[in-house]
Amino acid sequence: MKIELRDAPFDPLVELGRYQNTLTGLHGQYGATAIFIGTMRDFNDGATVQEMTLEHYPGMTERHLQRIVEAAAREWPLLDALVIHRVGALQPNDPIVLVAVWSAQRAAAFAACRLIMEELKAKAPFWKREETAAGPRWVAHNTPS
Amino acid sequence: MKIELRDAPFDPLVELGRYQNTLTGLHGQYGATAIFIGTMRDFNDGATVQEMTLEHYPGMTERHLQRIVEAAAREWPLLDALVIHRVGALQPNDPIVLVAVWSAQRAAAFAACRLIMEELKAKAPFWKREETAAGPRWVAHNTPS
Amino acid sequence: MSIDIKYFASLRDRLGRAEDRLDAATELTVAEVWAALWLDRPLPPNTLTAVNMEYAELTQRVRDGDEVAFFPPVTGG
Amino acid sequence: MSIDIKYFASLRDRLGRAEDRLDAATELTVAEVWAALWLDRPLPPNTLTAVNMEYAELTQRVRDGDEVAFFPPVTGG
Repeated sequence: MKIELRDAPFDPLVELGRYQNTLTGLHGQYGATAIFIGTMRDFNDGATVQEMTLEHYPGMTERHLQRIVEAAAREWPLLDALVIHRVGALQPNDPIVLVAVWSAQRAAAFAACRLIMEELKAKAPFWKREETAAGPRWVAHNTPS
Repeated sequence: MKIELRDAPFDPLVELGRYQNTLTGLHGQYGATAIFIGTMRDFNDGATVQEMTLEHYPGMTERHLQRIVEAAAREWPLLDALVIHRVGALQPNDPIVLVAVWSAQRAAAFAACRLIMEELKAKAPFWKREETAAGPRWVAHNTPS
Repeated sequence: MSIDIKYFASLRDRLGRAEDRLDAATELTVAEVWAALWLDRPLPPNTLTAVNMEYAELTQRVRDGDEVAFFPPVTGG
Repeated sequence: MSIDIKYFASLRDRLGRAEDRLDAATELTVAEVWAALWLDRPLPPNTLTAVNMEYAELTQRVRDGDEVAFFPPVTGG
């Protein structure tokens, strides 16, 4: 299980491959890997977004990400999980977040991946500031899903 | 949108990266990529599985995979989708299936990825034969999820 | 009227062949295609049927040149 | 009693600072910490509060050395 904040661009597929390569002890055990990648769009809420800054609360953010993943692992039989989240300045098409979970069964993998993303959006202390043609603005709230 | 059958091992992350590299026209549009990878386990239904053979119905399988992805794209606002499914002889830890969908929104991406997997499991004509210590056996049915 | 028949997976193994061809004088349903080939051997429970690569009911009518398939529940993914 | 206070994101921008320190003679709740610092300026609606990096209610008591944070709804992911 790994939770990481990154202050520079990362390639989710490279990270995923690298992490999965360390899971040799689980070979043959996981039948299902569910993955979500959040990527920066160049539009939001009716405006073109040129750049975005992701602020966080050092210490609290990591603690809550950890707790969210642990809660998912209590609810579903997970074999492993990986969460990477960007902070700092992002450009459109930059990955924001990667969530991956490994399980024997697809139902657990899908549900846990979804739960981690929803909890992360609802509770992990991150804040987005967008640069638009009309100047900077803070994103007021996440859309519930 | 791409649907493919493969008769040799494939690396889902490499395929995913390669396909996403062709989606430059969608840069900045997709905020959510939901991915599922099904991998061969070395156990099933109480027995150790040494090898597996995936049979399909050439023509019908491709047609139904195509239809399943199109149905998901009618139900949810998808920007693109990729489905790769193995046929032939597999070893434990070999990828069986990759489903990836790109959307502006995470709810659509998660739901479409899930829907495609469930429909694929329920309707796409594939059949698994497992090699166990007690000899070969056909998997009788997929677990509903 | 000539009909191509295909069997897959465990059903093919049980029947001992993958294909059949049926020449029929009259129009048949999917169920009648099975009966014409296998006489009093009943269609195994849960067997799925397709006509021209589309899932079909046992009551569906089969036409000249159609491909009829019989197979067990699918187990992909 | 000394309390560290942190502000984040739009709230920090609006207040014009990221941190405060409060020396209090008596035990305070989170709401009283805000009131002690900002007098009659009400806590903006929807503001979230944390004590020592755990989400906290406005009625939670703050102890010597605690870190209290005020911030807007989170928007990560």
